[in-house]
Amino acid sequence: MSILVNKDTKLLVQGITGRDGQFHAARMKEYGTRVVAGTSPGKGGASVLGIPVFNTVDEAVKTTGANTSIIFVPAPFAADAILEASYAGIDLVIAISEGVPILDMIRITPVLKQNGTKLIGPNCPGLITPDEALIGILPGMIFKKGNIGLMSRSGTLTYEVVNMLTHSGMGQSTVVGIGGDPVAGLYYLELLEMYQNDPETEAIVLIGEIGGDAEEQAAAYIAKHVTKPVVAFIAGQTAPPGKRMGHAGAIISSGSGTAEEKMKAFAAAGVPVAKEPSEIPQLLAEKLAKASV
Amino acid sequence: MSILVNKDTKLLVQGITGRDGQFHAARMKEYGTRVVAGTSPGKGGASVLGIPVFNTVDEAVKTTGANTSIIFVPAPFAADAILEASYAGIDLVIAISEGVPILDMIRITPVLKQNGTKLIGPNCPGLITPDEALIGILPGMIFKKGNIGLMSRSGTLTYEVVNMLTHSGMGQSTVVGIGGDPVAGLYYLELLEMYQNDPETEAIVLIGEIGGDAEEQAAAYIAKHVTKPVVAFIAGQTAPPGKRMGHAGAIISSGSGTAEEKMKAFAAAGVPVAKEPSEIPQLLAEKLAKASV
Amino acid sequence: MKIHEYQAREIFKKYGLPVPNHVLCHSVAEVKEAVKNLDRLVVVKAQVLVGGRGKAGGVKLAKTEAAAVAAAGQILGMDIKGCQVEKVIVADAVDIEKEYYVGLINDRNAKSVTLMVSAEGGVEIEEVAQTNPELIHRFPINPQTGLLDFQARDMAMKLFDDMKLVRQAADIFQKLYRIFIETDSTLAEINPMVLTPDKQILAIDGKMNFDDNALYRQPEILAMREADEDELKEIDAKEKGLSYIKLDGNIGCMVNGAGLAMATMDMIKLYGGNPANFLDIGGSSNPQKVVDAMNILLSDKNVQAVMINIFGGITRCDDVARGLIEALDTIKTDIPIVVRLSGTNAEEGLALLEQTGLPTVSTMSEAAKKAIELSKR
Amino acid sequence: MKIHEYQAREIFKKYGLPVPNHVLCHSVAEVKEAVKNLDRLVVVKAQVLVGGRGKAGGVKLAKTEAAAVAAAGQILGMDIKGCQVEKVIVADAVDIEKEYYVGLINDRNAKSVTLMVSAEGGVEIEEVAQTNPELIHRFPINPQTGLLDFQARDMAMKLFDDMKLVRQAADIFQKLYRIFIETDSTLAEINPMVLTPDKQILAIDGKMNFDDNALYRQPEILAMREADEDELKEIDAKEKGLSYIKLDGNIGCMVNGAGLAMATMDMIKLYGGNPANFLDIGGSSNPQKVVDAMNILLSDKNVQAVMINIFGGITRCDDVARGLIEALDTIKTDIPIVVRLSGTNAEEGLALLEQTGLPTVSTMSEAAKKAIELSKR
Repeated sequence: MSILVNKDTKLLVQGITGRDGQFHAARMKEYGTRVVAGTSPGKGGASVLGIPVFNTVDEAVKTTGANTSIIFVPAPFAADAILEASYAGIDLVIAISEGVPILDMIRITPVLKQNGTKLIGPNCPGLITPDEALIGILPGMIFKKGNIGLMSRSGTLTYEVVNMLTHSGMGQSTVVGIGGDPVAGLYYLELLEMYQNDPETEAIVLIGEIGGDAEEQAAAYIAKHVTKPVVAFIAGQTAPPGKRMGHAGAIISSGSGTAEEKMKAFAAAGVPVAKEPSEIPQLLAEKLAKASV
Repeated sequence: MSILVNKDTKLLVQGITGRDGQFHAARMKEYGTRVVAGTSPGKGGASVLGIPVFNTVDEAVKTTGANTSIIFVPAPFAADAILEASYAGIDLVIAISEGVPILDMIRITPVLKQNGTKLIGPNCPGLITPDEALIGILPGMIFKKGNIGLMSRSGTLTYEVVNMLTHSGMGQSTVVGIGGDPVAGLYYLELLEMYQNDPETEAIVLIGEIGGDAEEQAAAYIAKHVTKPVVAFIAGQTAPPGKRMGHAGAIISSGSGTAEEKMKAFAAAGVPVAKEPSEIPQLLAEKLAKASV
Repeated sequence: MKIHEYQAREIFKKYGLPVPNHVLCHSVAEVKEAVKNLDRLVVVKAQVLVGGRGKAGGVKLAKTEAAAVAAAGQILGMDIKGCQVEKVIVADAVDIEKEYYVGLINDRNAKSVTLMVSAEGGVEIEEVAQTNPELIHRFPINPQTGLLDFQARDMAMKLFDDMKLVRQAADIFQKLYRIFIETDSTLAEINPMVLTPDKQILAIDGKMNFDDNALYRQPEILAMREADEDELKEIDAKEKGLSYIKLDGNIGCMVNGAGLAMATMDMIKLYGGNPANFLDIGGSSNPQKVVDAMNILLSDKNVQAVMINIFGGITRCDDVARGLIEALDTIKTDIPIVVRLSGTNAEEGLALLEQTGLPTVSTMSEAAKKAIELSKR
Repeated sequence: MKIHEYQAREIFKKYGLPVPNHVLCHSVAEVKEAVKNLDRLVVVKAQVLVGGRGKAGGVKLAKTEAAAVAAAGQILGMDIKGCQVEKVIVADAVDIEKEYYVGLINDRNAKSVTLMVSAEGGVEIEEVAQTNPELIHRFPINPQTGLLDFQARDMAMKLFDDMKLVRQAADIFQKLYRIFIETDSTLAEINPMVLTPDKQILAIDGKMNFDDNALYRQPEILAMREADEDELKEIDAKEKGLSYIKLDGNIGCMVNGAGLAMATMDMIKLYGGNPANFLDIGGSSNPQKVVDAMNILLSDKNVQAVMINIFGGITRCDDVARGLIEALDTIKTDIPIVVRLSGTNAEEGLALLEQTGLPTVSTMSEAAKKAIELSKR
């Protein structure tokens, strides 16, 4: 099982002839991901690392049956690339591109919904189901197959935590980097539901950050719907409060998005919050032990 | 039965305090239509002809349970009024307003589809299920309850034909004026399907006009899906060919939209076309006689 | 509403479409000034609102000052399908490697704006549509997203292989779509769009029509209106609440409702007559409207009989009859008139009309036959 | 990116929002010129990019030339939350019957632009949000339709009963939405929007922030940027591929990744230290980046120790170590530095670093403790 991606995932790389696209296509292929196609308008018919390149996503999907796409195109063109994938019938799009304008994301959101396309990112490191499919820029070697589901708004902080889990012998079912942008695709709630329903996931790690109220919402959702053990960590407890968007920023989140509030919300939902990343394996072990009683 | 409207239809009149709105609200009420509410921003709380007036469609729907709306607001505001009805959960909107910009209609079309709202018009005379509900500006006295379904792009030409039917003893199930605008709501295909499925409708009259290829499409649909007798009439056989929209106008309709082509299409579908409106009752009688053999 | 090519070019330029330079001239003298020291090939083009000017000799190439002036002399004042040429443009001519067609139009079936492109550009695009419809590529644009980059690129790839040209063309499609939306167009065509030997894509000729119903919010477009005589009549009629189109026959018609008006014309033809016009007076018994309509109708010198065809609906026939009587009082004419009233209170109306001495009937067929008969006296 | 109130006022005016007139002044002399023969009430307002200027005395009413000049003299040069006031506007003061709040913002939850309005306008809107959230009305705008007329009217009806005012306010909401979309705003506020005794609605103060990621397509907005010293440092860092925010502590941090950088700061705090900054060097082992980062970091005179925290992922730790060694060669400093390397090839990296003599550790906790210890020497 696992969630979202597995050994049957057929991946398309949009922007495969670019520097990052080519580099990470090679990494993903090495890891064992089934990279079936790439796109690069004007380079259709070529081949990169033995992967056929198409002019359009539509052609790529029709020819190779790709069902998942990863996007490496520069930020100004990322929203259009996501829509191209969506209209071509791709089920899951992972947008790595960093610096996508917020209004671009707002504009494409209802289209993705209408087309039934799932999105992860933008500005995210991607996701991995260890030993099956690595889709993103995550360092494959630190992951280990197992039963912990992990989702995070951060990149290297995720690797830090995963590294600790792996060293503690706790493998992962699927690890998802949801990205740090204000308006993004799949978020905690959708992923919590997937992990809850995934028989291979036994416990869940949620890595949050200050800003917004996604963690508060996740806490409320967990209290209501998640029976599996969850452990959380919040980065940014000491971040300066001045860095937010005027009055309305505070108003909209109906809370000020501080780490303190988020930690309080998790506490209220019975989710232990690690004081530092190195505590996470221990907290998980305790939770799992209790759950198996 | 009948289609679209009947004695249970609860009608809202948008623009009820305007000259036309008030006049026709009175007519419709006189005819027996259940006119349950009107809207006119700023006049909420008032009452016109005993009909309560609301500021917004949303309030009107929540208070009175209106499920159908007729729009008398001036053309520049018509598209917004249709959307207001749609977002408030109205099932069927009839837009009488004449002169609505085409791009306004194009913009609202996908929204109506998403919201599941049916539209008739704009620039249409409305529809009637005789003795049950008159929704529009049609002259109620010329209609008679019966089993002929009639749909038309014209106004007075429709009355002309209905008058002949009524005088020939042929009553009507539901008569729909779909309006003459290039981009409009329900059209022949949708209505043909409804008439075909309506047990009360025994035969169908289709009144077409030159321009576009809706009649050709209707003919093809009839040949394939309609088992009930259909008789057609096409206005504009002598209309000047110069009045069309450049190259693209001809190209897009994949045919030039002439009366001749439309009549040929109906002939091919086995639908008799009346040479003049007065022939219609006779053609219907013949078709019905054949069908009952 | 239609505009001239030079006006379409100006709109195109404003939105950044690649259009060769041109100068608008109203006289041979202005052309002479424009082509002083001519050192390049130019094309002199008649500016008229009808098609087919190329075949009519309204477009001429010139390489010298003298040739350009001579061409302008031939074209200015020329009659093209009934339109007198009052303006020409002198435009830079370009070398053409290949011609393409690009058009945007309101699509009744798709209920959207549809982009059409073809590698078979030039004036014969209508013929292509008839004989090889598969050579015209269509894409209905979702109004909620507009023409997305990848969609514009997909359409451009149907015309070009070279990615540089694909991007140029895609950019043109998107700009043309923006023009279409922002000006409430009903048609925006580039025909031909050309590829030059040095791999530039240019818009060589443009055609734009606009939605009359949206002119209230398009003051800049409205300011471009230059109607000919027939159109002025139609516009004048529209301002009076009437819809009028002149035809070639001799039987004038005055009808309430567009569909009924067309059916009336058809009926006249069916019984061997020839309608002189389409005239819809809409739904009102206002005598002034009848007077206006009658004046417009009779200003056509071909009219030999008039058929008034009214179906009373909400408006009752007796009210209409009173309006007619009042109106006919002020109109003095020898042209015979037949009146048909039907529908609500038709009998009362016909009774009222007896005092006028006009022949009255109660069906369309009778009215048509009577009008034809009267026109032959 | 933030802009000053006077800049927001200029944008508002361009889009037709009702804004009282103002004059921008950089000196008392300019104010004197602006208020010559003053015959009306004006308000002199400090132009700074931080909030709370009213409470700080940066906003003063004046009825005479002398009073206005005196007010400007007090305000210009004033320090408001660390910002020195270099500009004021002299704006026409208006009689206020009631104050309202109007704001548009990118809404993370609704994934849309959300319109917020409240009859409780003025500076205390944040307090209202905390204590009486029901007094703030929110409407998430569907990006596919924009703010429809009836929706704008519905929201305006929450503030006004009089339909004339409803229409004025609805028009303001729609124009503000257009501004928001066309300028890639992240925040567009009118606070307060006021009703005058003669029933006019005016935008008295405006605040706008913009999406840094969209500045590439907003040249007019970018041209408005006036950053203060701290922001210039942040912008400079951004251009070097770094993300830097200055804080008040004494332990400088250099980390790869934003989340890890925040967690690093938290860790320092957890063990009793105080971070001097947030600094994310992103995912590269480029020595130049390390040099740039170190220079920015050390330009803060408060820094007494530096913690470098790198988790090697795709970028291998041995490569990062080589970059560090090269970088530290060019940087001469007495400030103690502790390096933590973990992840891919961490051991190789740590071995390479031995030659530098820098203390190295392999966990974040150790690094934090060591940095704190070093800072106290």
